[in-house]
Amino acid sequence: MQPSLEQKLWMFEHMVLSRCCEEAIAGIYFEGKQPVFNMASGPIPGEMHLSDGQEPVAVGVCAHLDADDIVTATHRPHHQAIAKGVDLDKMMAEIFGKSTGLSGGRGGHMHLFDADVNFACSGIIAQGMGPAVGAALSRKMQNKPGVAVSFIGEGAANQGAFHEALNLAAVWKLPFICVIEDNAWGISVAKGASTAVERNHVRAASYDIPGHYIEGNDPYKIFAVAGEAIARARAGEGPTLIEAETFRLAGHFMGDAEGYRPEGEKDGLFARDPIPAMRARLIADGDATDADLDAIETKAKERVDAAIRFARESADPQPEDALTSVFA
Amino acid sequence: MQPSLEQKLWMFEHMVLSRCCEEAIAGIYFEGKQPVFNMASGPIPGEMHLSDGQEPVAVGVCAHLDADDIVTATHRPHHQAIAKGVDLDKMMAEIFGKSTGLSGGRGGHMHLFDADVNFACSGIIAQGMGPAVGAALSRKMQNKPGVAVSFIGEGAANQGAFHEALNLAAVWKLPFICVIEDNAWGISVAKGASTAVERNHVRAASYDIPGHYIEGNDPYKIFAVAGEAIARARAGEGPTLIEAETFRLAGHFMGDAEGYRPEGEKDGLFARDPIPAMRARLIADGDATDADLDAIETKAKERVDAAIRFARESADPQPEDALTSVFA
Amino acid sequence: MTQTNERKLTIARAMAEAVAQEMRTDDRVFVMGEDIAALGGVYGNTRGLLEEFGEERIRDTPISETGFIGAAVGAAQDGMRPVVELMFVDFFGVCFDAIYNLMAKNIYFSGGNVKVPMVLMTSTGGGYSDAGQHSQCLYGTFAHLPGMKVVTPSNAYDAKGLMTAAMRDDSPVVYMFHKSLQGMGWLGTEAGATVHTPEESYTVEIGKAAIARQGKDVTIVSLGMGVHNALKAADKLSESGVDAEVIDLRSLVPLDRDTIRASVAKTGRLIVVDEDYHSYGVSGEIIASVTEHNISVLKAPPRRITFPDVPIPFARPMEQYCLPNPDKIVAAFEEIKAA
Amino acid sequence: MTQTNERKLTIARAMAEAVAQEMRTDDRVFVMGEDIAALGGVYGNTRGLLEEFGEERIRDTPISETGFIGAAVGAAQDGMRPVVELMFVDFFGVCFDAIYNLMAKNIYFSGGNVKVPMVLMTSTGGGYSDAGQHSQCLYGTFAHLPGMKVVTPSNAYDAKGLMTAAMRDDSPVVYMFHKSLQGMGWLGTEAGATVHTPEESYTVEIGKAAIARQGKDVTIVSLGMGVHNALKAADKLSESGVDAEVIDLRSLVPLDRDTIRASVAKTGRLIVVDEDYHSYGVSGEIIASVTEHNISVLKAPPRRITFPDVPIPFARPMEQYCLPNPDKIVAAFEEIKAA
Ligand SMILES: Cc1ncc(C[n+]2csc(CCOP(=O)(O)OP(=O)(O)O)c2C)c(N)n1
Ligand SMILES: Cc1ncc(C[n+]2csc(CCOP(=O)(O)OP(=O)(O)O)c2C)c(N)n1
Ligand SMILES: [Mg+2]
Ligand SMILES: [Mg+2]
Repeated sequence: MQPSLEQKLWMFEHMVLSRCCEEAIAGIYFEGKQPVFNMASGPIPGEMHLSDGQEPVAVGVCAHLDADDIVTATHRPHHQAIAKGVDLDKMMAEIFGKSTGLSGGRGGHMHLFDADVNFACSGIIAQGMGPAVGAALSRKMQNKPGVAVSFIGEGAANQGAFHEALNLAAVWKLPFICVIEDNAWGISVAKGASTAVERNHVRAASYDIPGHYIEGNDPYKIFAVAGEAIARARAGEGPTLIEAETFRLAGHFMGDAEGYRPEGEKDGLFARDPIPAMRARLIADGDATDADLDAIETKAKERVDAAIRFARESADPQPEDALTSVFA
Repeated sequence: MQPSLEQKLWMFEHMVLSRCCEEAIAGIYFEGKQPVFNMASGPIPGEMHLSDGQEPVAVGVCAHLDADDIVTATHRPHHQAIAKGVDLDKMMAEIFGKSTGLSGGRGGHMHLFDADVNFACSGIIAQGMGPAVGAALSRKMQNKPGVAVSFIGEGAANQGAFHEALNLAAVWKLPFICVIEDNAWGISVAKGASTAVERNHVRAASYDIPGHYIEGNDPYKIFAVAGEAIARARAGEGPTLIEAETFRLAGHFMGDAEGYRPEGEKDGLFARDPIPAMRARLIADGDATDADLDAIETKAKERVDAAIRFARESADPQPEDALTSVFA
Repeated sequence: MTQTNERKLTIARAMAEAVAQEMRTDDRVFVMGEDIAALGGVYGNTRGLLEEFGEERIRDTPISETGFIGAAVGAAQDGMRPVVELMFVDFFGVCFDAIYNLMAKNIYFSGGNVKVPMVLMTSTGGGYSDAGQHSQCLYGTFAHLPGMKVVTPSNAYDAKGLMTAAMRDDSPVVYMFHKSLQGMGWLGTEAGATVHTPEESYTVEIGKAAIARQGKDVTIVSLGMGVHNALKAADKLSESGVDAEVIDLRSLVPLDRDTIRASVAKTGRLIVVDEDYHSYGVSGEIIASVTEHNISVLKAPPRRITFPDVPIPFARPMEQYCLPNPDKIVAAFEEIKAA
Repeated sequence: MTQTNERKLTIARAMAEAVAQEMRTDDRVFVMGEDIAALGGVYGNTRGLLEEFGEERIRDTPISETGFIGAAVGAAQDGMRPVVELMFVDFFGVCFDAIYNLMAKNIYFSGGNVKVPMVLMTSTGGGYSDAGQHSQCLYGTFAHLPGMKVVTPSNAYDAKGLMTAAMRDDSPVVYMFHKSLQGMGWLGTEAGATVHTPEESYTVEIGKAAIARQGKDVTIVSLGMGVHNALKAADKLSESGVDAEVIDLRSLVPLDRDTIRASVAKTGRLIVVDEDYHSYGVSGEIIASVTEHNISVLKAPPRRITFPDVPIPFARPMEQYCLPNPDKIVAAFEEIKAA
C-alpha cells in the first residue's frame, strides 16, 4: 500500500507541524529556567518529553485514521496528538497549564485528552494499552466502526500490561493495533539491556497475531504496514503488533544531558533527521517543489505561532478549579 | 534423558505420596462441613486446592532438584511441595493450622514456606515467578549452585508477571525454569477462552529462550524435558519455558461442583489417572513387581497417616501468636 | 420485622438482580471478570446473567486484571457502562494502576470531557480461614485515593440500590461486598444481611450513611460486616440498659461526616468498628472527622475495634482473635462508659 | 548552625554514600532499578555507584516493576540484601502485589523462617508541576498495610542514617524520599534538607520521631517536606510570640505515638501537616492516636493541613493552591489559638 500524493503531503505537513511545536516548546521551556535550571519554573513547568525524530511513526499510522478512531499515547504524546488531529490551540494551552487547555490545565503535557478525536494518554508505561483494547471492545459490541491504536515505546514492551492487553485483544479478536516506537532507549537504558529479543514484533507470536518490524524510520514504509494492519482490523480480522524503528533527537526529557549515549551516536541521528529526508524525497520523486514545501513549512510555523500566542494569552486557571472535575 | 530405575521408583513413590495426602485431606476436609458445607468449619477450614492428576509434572521436574534448588509454587502446591521434599509433618500441620506447622498456622495451604528446602508459594496468580527469578539471580551473583523453578498454571500465563519475569530472567541469563501445568482450566474458564495461543510454550520466542510442550501427562517425558532444561540452567545457558499437559481430577477447590465442565469430560480423565498408568507401566517394563509397588503404596499411606496424626495431635497456636513474626 | 409480601434476598441475588434489571433497559451495561459467566461469580453475584444475556455481554476474562480493568476504563470512556469484577480485593496489587491512575483520574485529566461510568465490584473480608492474600478488606486503601466513589453494603436492600446507583453514575464506583454477607451457604451467612428487597429497580443514594439503630448513649460507626457486629453489640448493651446508636456508613467516598457528627453530638461517645487494618485507615479518619469538627462533644476518648496491623493469619484461633466481634465492642464501651 | 568540620550533603548524596559504605563491607547488598546505573538515578541517589561497584551489583532493569521487585524479594529470601528503586511512588500500582503481598508478608507466611532484608526506595511529592501520575506521596497507602516498615527522611543526616538502618534490617523497609528535598538543582531545593552529615557510617533508629523544634504552644506533626513547611511556620509564629514544637515523624511504621502524645500533652494543640491526600491517611491516624489516648489533653480541635482529595493538578496555580505551605499552617493556628 503506497500513500497517494495527498497522503504524502499530509504526512509531511504533520511531521513539520509536530516538529515546529516541539521546537517552539523547547525554546519557551527554558524561559524562567535560566541561569539555574529548575523544572518548577517558567511558562512551561514540569517534565517535558519531546518527540523530535519520531514523527514518521505518528503520521504513517494516523494517516489511516479519522476522528472516530481511538488513539492512546504515552508520556511522549505530541506527535501522535497532532497526527490524530487534537486541537492545537487547546493542546498548547494545556501544555502551558492554561484555563483554555484541553483539561483546563489539570493534566499537562503527559495527559492530553481530546474526546472530539478520541485521543487519550497515560504517563504510566504501557497503561494506554488496556483502555485502547477496551475502546476496541466497545466498538465491536456496539457494532460501530473504528479501530483503536495504542502507541508505546520499546521499553513498554517489557511491562506486564503489554502482554495482558495483547492477549485480551487477540482472544476477543478486537480491532486493536499496538504500535511500538522503537527509539532504542528507555530513558538511559538501551533496548538491548532491557529486552530479551532484538525486535519486539516477534512477540506477536505469543498472541497468534501478525507482527511487523519496520526499519529506517521511513514514513512510507510505516504507512504501508500500518495501512494493512488497520484494514485488517476494520475487516474484523483482529489485532496486529507493529514495531517501527525510529530515534529520539531530543533527550529523554528536557534537561537530560544524555551522558549515557555512546560518543557521537547523536550526530549520526541528526544526519538522518526524517523531515529533511522526506523533503528531499518528495522533491526527488517529483511529488512537490521547494516552493510547495516551503509553503507547508511556513504555514506550519504560523499555525504553531498562533497556538503559542493563544496559549500565552489565555488566562491561568483559578486556583480553586483544582477541586472541580474530579467526578463527572 | 531417561530416568534410572531408582528415579522411576522415586517418581512413583512421590506421586503416590502426594495422592495419599490429597485423599486424606479430601476426607478430613468435609469433617464438620456436613450436612451444610461451610468453608469456615472443620479441622481444615478455608479454601482447598487439590493436585490430584497433576503429580507427574511435579515429580518429573523435582526428580532433578535437590534441597539447594529453589521452587516457588501456587495456590495448588501440595504435589510440588512433596516432590521438593518439604517436611510432610510440618506441611500437614500447617494445612490443619497447628502450632507445629511450617509457619505455625499463619500461612495455611496456599502459603507453604520451607526454608530448609527452599520452597515458597504465593496464592496470587503468577506471583511466584518474580521471587524465583530473584533467587536465580542471587545464586548467579553469589556464584552458588542452584536453579530456580517456578510452577504455575496455564491460566497464569496471561498475567503480566509471567511476561516480566521471563524477560528479566532471559536478559540476565539466569538459571530459571518456568513450568506451566496445563490442566486446561482456570477455575471455570477454559484455556481456549482465555489464551490466544493453543500452547504457551510458543511464548518462549518472546524471550529468545527454549520452549517445550509435553503431551500426555507422562512423567517420563516430563523428566526428560525438564532434565535437559535444568542441565542447561546449571550450565549457565539461561532459562527455559516448559508447558506440560496435565489434568485436574478434583474440582478447582473443594466444593466446586464443576458445572462448567462439558458432560463426561471427567470420566475420560479418571480413565487416564497417571498413577495407575505408571504402576502398570513399571510392571509392563519389568521395572517393578506388584509386590514392590504395593510396598511403596503401603509405605506412603503409613507416612501420610503419621503426618495426619502429627497434625491432629499438635496443639493449636495461641491466639496472640497472630501478632508475632510480622517482622524478622 | 416481617412485612406484607416480604421478599428476602441475599446480597448475592440482590446484586445480580440489580445488574439484570439495568441490562434489560440499558444496552451499554455489560459485565466482565473472572468466572462471572458460567460460574456466576465465585460469590454468586452474577448468577443467571449469562443465561439471560449471553456471552457477548457477560464476559469471562483471562487472569489479566490489568488488561481487563484497563479495558473497562477504555470501554467506559467510549460510551459503554461496564460492571467489572476483581474477584478478591486482595488482588488489587496486580492491577491498581488501571484502577487508581486510569479509572479514578481520567475524568480529571480530561477536565470532565470524558466520563468513566463503570462499576468495579470486589469481594472483601475474612473469617473463614482464607489467609493473608484472600481475606482483606482494604477499605482504607481504596477510600484514601481520589477519583473513585467507594460503597459497601451491609444488607440486600442497600446492595441492590447501591448497585443500581453505581451503574447509573457517570463516575467510577468501587463496590466492595463482604463475603460473609453474600448469603453463600458455603461461607456461612450473616442472617441480618438477607432482608426484604423490592423487585422493582430503585437506587440508594451514594454518599449517605444510614442509622441502622437509633440510640443515645454511644455511637458505633461501621460498615459492611461490622454493622452486624455493631448491631449484636447494641443488643447486648441494651440488656444492661445502654442504648447504642449504630451508623452504617454504606459509602466511604463520599463520606457522610454530617450524620456521624450529629450522632456523636447526641451520644458523646464514639466507637468505630472496621475489619480493615487498624492504622492509617477508616477508623482514624472517622475519629479525626469528629474531633477536628468539635472536640467538646466527646465525653470519653473514642475507641476503635479493628483488625490489628498484621497479615491475616490462616489458623482459626489466630484469625478470630484478630477480627472485630460484638464482645470486643461491648468491652470497648465498658472502658469508656464511666466518663 | 555551623559546626567544626561541617560536611553538608544533599539527601541524594547522603543516600548514595550510605549505600556505597554498606556495599563495601557487605557483599550481599546490591542495587536494582530503572536508570540507577549509568544515570545514577533520576534523583541522584545512586550516583557514583556504578563506577565503584560495576554492572553486576548496580543493575539497570527493564521497565518491569512487578518482575524486578518480585525478584528482589526472592533474592532477599535467598540471602542477598537488595536495595531496589521504584522510580516514582506513583508507579506502585503496576507492582504493588510484589510489594504488599510478597515483600511485606513472606516473613509472616513463613512464621519467621525466611527473612526479607530489602529496601524499597521510592521518590515522593510534587510542587514542580509533574501532574497527577508523578507527584503523589502515598504515605498513607504504604503505612496502612502490614509487614513493611516505612521511613521518610527530612534531611541528609537522617537520610543517611535511616538508609543504613534499613539496609541492616532483616525486614523490608520502604524508604520514601521527597523529590524537593533531594538537592537536585533542577527540582529546586529545600535548603534545610542539606545538613551536616558525618562521613563515617551510622544508623538512625527506625521508629523514633525527632523533635525538630522544641516548643510549648502547639505541636506540629509532619514528615518529609512537611517538616520544612512546619519549621518555617514555626518561625513566623515565633514572631508573634508563639512557640511551636515541630515533630518530624521520620518513620510511619513503626509510628512513634509516645513522642507525639507527650508533645501534645505539653502543648494542648495539634496540627498535622501531610502532603499526602487528606482522607483516610496519615493526618487522620495521628489525630486519632492522640485523641483515643487522652481526649482531655487537647485545648482546641486538632487541625490538618493536607493535600485535598483530588488528583494532583498540573497547572502551577492549582497545584500550589492544594499543597501545604507555611501560611496555611499559621492560619490553622490562628483558628485554634483562641481556645
Ligand atoms: C510503570 C512505569 N515505570 C517507569 C516509568 C518512568 N518512565 C517514564 S518514561 C520511561 C522510559 C520509557 O521508555 P520507552 O517505553 O521506550 O518510551 P520512550 O521514552 O523511549 O518514548 C520510564 C522508565 C513510568 N512512567 N511508568
Ligand atoms: C492475580 C489473581 N487473580 C485471580 C486469582 C483467583 N484465582 C485463583 S486460582 C485461579 C485460576 C488459576 O488457573 P491456573 O493458573 O490455570 O491454575 P490452576 O488452578 O488450574 O492450577 C484464579 C483465577 C488469583 N489468585 N490471583
Ligand atoms: Mg524508547
Ligand atoms: Mg489451570
